[in-house]
Amino acid sequence: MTMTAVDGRSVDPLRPPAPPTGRRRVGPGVVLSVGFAAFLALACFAPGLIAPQDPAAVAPLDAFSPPSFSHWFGTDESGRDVYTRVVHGAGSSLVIGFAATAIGLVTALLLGVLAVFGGRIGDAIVGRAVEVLFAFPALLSALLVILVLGPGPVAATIAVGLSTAPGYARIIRTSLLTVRSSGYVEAARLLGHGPARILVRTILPNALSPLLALATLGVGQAVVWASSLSFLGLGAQPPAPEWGAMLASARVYLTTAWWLTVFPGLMIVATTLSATAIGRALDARGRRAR
Amino acid sequence: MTAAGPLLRIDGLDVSFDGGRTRVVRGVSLSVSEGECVAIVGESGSGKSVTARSVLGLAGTGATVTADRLELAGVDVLTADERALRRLRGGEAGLVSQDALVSLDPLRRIAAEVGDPLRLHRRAGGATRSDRTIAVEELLERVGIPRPELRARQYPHELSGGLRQRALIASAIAASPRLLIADEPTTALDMTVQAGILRLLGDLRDAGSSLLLISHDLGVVSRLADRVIVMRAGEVVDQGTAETMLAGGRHPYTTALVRAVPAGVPRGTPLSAPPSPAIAQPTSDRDGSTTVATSPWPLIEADGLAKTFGRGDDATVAVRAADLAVAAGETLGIVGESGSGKTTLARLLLALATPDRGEVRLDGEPWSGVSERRRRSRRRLVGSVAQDTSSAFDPRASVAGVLIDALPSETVASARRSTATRLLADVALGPELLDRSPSTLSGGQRQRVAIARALAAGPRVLVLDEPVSALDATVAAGVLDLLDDLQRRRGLAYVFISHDLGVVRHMSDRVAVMHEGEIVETGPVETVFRAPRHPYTRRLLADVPRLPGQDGEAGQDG
Amino acid sequence: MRAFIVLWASATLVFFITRLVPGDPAEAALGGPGSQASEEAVEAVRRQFGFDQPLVVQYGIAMLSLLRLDLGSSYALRQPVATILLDAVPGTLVLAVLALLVAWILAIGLTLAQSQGSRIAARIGDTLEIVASALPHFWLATILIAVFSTALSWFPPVSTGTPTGLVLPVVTLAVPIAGFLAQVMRGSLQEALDAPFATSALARGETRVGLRVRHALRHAALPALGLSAWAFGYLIGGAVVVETIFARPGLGRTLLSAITVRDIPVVTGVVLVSALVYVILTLVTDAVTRLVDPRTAVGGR
Amino acid sequence: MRPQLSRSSAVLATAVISALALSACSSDPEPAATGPTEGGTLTYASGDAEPTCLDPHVGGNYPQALLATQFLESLVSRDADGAIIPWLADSWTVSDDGLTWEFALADGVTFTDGTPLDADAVAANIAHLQDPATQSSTGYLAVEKVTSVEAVDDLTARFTLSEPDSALLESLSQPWLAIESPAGLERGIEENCESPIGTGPFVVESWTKQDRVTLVRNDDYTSAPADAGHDGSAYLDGIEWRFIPDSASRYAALQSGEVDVIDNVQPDVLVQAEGSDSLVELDAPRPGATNRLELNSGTAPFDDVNVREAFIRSVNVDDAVSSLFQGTAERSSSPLASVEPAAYSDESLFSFDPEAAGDLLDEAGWSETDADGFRTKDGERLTLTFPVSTNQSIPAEISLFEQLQANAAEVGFDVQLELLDLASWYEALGANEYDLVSAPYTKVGPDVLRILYHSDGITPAPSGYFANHAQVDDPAIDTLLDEASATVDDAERTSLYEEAQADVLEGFYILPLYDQQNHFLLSTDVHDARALGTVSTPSFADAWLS
Repeated sequence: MTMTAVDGRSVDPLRPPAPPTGRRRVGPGVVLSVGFAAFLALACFAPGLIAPQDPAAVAPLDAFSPPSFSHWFGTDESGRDVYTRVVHGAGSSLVIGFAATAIGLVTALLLGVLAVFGGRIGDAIVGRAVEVLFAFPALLSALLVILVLGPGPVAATIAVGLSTAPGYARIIRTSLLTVRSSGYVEAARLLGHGPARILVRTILPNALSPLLALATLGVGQAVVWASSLSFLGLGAQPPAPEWGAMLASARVYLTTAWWLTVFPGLMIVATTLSATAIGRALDARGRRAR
Repeated sequence: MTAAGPLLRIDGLDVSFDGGRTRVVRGVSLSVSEGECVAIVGESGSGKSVTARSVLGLAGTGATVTADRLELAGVDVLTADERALRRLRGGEAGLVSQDALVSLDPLRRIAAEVGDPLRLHRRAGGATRSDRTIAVEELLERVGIPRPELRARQYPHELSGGLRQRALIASAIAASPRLLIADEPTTALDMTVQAGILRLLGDLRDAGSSLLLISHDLGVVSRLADRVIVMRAGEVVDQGTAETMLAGGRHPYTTALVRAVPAGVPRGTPLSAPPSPAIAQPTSDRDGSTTVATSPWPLIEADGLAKTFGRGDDATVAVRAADLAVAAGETLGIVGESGSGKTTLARLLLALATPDRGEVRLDGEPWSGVSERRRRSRRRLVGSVAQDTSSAFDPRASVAGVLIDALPSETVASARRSTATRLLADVALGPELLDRSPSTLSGGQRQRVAIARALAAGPRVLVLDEPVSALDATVAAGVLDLLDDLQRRRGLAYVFISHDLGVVRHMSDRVAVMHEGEIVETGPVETVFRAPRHPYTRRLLADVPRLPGQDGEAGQDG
Repeated sequence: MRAFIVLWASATLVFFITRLVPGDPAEAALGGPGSQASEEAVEAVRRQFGFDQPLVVQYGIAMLSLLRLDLGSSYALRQPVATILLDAVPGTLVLAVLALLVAWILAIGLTLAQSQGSRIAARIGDTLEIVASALPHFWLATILIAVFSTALSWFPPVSTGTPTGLVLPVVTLAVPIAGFLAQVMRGSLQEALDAPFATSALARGETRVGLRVRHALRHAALPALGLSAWAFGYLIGGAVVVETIFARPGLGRTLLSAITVRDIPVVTGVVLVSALVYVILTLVTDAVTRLVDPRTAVGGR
Repeated sequence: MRPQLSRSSAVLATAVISALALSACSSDPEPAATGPTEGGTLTYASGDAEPTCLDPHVGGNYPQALLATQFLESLVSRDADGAIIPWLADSWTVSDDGLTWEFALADGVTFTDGTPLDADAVAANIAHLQDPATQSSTGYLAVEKVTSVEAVDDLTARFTLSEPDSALLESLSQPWLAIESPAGLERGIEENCESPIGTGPFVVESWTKQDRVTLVRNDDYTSAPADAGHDGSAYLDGIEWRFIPDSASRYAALQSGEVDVIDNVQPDVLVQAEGSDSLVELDAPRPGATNRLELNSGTAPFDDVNVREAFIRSVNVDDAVSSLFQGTAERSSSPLASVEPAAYSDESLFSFDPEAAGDLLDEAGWSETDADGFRTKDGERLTLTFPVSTNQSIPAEISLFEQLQANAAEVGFDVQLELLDLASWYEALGANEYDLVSAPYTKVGPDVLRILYHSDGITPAPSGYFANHAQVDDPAIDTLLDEASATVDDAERTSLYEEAQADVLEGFYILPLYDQQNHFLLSTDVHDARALGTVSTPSFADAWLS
């Protein structure tokens, strides 16, 4: 009795699609991405090493200098060094990205577990809850959270996190269902293992491994969402050099000082690209292992 | 186009993937003449499918195909341009693959799939949609699909497996190709359906079509083929007329293939060669004479078991009123077609499902009626081996991990690894596999690990649900021998479920025939097979593809 | 029924979220912050809107008036919320529908272009998709305006009421979604092209183009179709930014300005409308999916 | 119709506040000799928030004033030198005790609904402003001292005051006290908000929310103010008043010719536009208060004058203003805009001197420094909360605050900038959760000082609103302001206000930054647009398109 329900709708927005070709080796893209990720890690934990200047130090008379040898990425409207700010901004940007993703995943996990192990009623409740959450588009729910908490990075992070939760919840539910009905979970039951042990030792580890890849993708998306909130004036607070906020404030000067927009923008895109590449590589490896 | 030469001629075909690193077909030569049926037989990985597909220039992406000669209907396939190839595909040679559920586009109606070749090859009746409708209905009728006007409008998933396969054949023959390539056309179909498809292919051959038949199953091939080619690891190892091949051929591999078919081989006779050393003496008569003492009552018994899924109009009765009992050292075979309720019965016995009515007793004590909490400590008495070995193991665990996890919790930590090694040895696997991931093992190895896991807990009953159905014949033979051996040494009670009558007959002491959730007939295996009482059993037996000299009557007395 | 539950749950959620909003709703109702309403006026409004009632009663009243399709009156605009929404919805709907269409066209084009086999094309397309889906709307809009309005003068940078005025906002919204759709489509297109039925089709003499158009594209479209209701929500969210930049009237701007002045009835209205749109769209995509995929019509066992 | 004056004389004659840029445009291809052309619709793009009600009586904010200037008129106006000039009122007299004012209204003026402008109409308008149901804020405050208005005859309105109000004329000149048709007011707040009826050069035809207000010419227009370029109806057929909130889009729309005039122009764009020969700049300094930081003297740490001075000495406003505003704004050191004749400034109080700032902090007891370099006292960090409204502060201003934040950090102030939306911002103020704040306030005349620095302004209204953000609570200042308000004599009044300003400055209650300034960019096709001398809103009554 095989379950052959091919459900086209079960594909979720955040589910990483299969790589375009059956690449097996670690491609140059992945190597570059890992390199960039290492750079980011350095920027997060020891920004002073690669950008010794003070990101908040203003020099009004040096404002709007284009990229040069002394200012690689130019300076902004207050004469602050854009390179320094971009490096020092990695931390707060990624904290938003990671924290938002973590909030989304944890919420989703709770929903997913309730759906799968809460019986028929639990599944129905979660199913509706996910639909309701889906019915609140990401930016809309973000604005609602801000309505309650007031603007700021914490609200933005929670908002972005919650708005990604339904997508993750669906994937987790599917993943949990697949794992729960798999031969090896059945085998564990037949060996007389208790439900708690099966959940913790067998189901969760296997159901959550695809999420690792997803999470890396989510981080980049969360940074992008948070930047939109900054654009609307509801995100990070100055002088924190958060990328989204930098991008949002630089937009005003686009025609006169392109470098203000381009470099933070490149960081966001590069982060998303490398996160995606690494995420896919992890996912592919996971699948191969399975 | 010449009537003189063969329709298909292959000389020295080589196919490789990954830029030549993986050679899957080496120096294969064969030919098919007009009206001839040639069969390629081989196990998985033998290169038989790739060979067949190369004929149509469809060896797959990344394939490198070279040959001294590869001609279809007088056209050189290797040098033909895309347009010429398209004329060949469907026009000169039609392809029927395994499992029409995925080989027909699930999103298109039967009419579209069957009518496509007419349109593509500008065949008569292909010009307009309405003409095609008529032509398609004729084709469907020709392949024996009742109510073609209804079926044409339906989608593949709405048809039964047999009808689907017929529709796939209809689409392959729509543009009247002279050659039909049938790649495992009956695999995964029930016996009775399989027989019908083979009859249809036979009819087509009789009507003048040439047939290139690809199968892993000598029994299937034996019905149709004029000549049989045996492939192994990309090479042709043996070939000849169907009769010579079925008699064992010239090559030892052919002999092993023939030998591995359990149909009619008496209980206890090893199917694999060389025989497992553990089996000292094959015994043909084992009625009540096991080496381990039988308990006074059956180890596992079921009384009036019934299970229905769904409710109201959607209700499906999976099992109705099943009674059975299996004693230590005994094997009860359960045979039936897909959907007959075999698997549900297995799940009821394993207490993975709760019966609506009736009761299962294990070792004389209630089993189905108690809470899972109370059942848990006794679960180790019942082991299970399932068909699907690919999802049977935690993807994150090694073989050692799988086995250690299955050991009783009181096993001393230091002894666990050695116990795992011993378990592997019990299923004839070496300790070097301990640290491998099950996913990297072959299907046969995986099934042995699954058996080892089932044994780890020290069970007295094993429920075996199609344990060898996914395995190649020679591999399956080894696993069956192993099971036989284990039963003898440990006095295990087996519930052995299979759709394959031959396997069941070989393995079982008693057999129960299931049909639509009901056990229609039960009794000692030879009694049931030789003198079936129920009409369904009779029909089932009639449809078994047999190797000449190995049919039911010939196997008597062993 | 399912749709109704989703709507009811959304309404309930919004009701309680808006009660969590700090500040006195009565003051918000009196022209919001910065106004100098007298104590008596605040009291009067409190009674008028029932803010002095227990929460449960307020909730009951709110739900009953929703049943009568009464969304209340805007604090700031002194108009029925329904009127405001009716003015705002068409603009956003046109924007979102067009953007979704364009996104589909872009995604299909990108997917087909990549499936032609060139590995480099696939890589470039892959990167493009990720970049596209990682572009913040406000950034993309700025670039588009700089290039197509300021430099090339092809399209107006703000809404003009003419079709040309729609081009840039639609493209801005469509590109990131196209990136998402293409990523999903490409995966399933490749799956379809690798499927046994593709081999069957080729073996019948089907052309490579025919294989894509008649077979694979439908399979590729399925998951993207499932994404469309979600994508529409994403578009409505994006509309907040895009409408601000391109000075288009619509739901997004209505919401943003309502939030700025704590105009709770309008916020509630916008959220309910977008939930309604989502629900309708889910029904539509489900119906379309059933059309395209007959298997779902029967309902998987 | 008067002959069109040459551009440079127009600046003098019509007292356009700043047609400086216009005059810079000597290469104007359209010499004034050709005269104005009738017809055409001007498109104006506003970056200010869209009003929620077009009647400036209701609430009363700047976006309403911008629009109302096009279709409503006030009793009096003000010219570029700050002198009050006749408008709907031809002349006025005030009794010696300053408690009775009589306004003689212009004859033959009708509202666009046909209602004649008479004394009853004036009375109805003041009553409307004072009616709590109108929810008037700005206008309500301005007529607080008016106890009654009666019609002496058809065209004479007599205002009776509870106490003398030297600011009455200045107040009445503002768009928030414009005179509307009484028939229009009677339609009720909802309808009147949609289309207020006045006597102005244009009439509200329709209002498409979030998009535009369509204004058409009032063909019967007769009531131009005394400083207008011409009498009679406008040259333009109408105005499309669009709301384009995003500054970059607004500028792009101007460049592409979608719109003819934009407001709220960013400094860098102004600099860029200087080089353009298709764009003209119109600068109009706003009256009333300067842009300034208010230091909350009501709570610690700014309850200590030394800490206030230390903060003011620690920041380098000059460099920040010049880098961010690139010459488009002048540094101010006065509480009042430089266009106010009564403005008093003292640069010496606001020089950048971090060392002195440090000493002051030591003196005030903030002598310890924590690991992050911030000053502490009794283990508590010297933290300043600075809520910023993203709806009211333009990006350059927010950048300015960031620079000040960085400056102050050098001395040891931990300035916490909080970017908030309008509602949250008001909430923060209402909850007294701020140490620094920048709140623009536009009002004609020096009386704005009373609103901003009189201790009466500390007590919040029930909605939490109050204007004295610096929480200046100084009896001496209160007395000066009360006296000035009651003094009719100009010179005496000015000197009282100057004294009050000096007290405010010397008490370090505020840090003046720069003059509030309206920056408009116009396509060169637009001629003779000007800003009114009242609150610098643009008027297109004389404007024409070439």
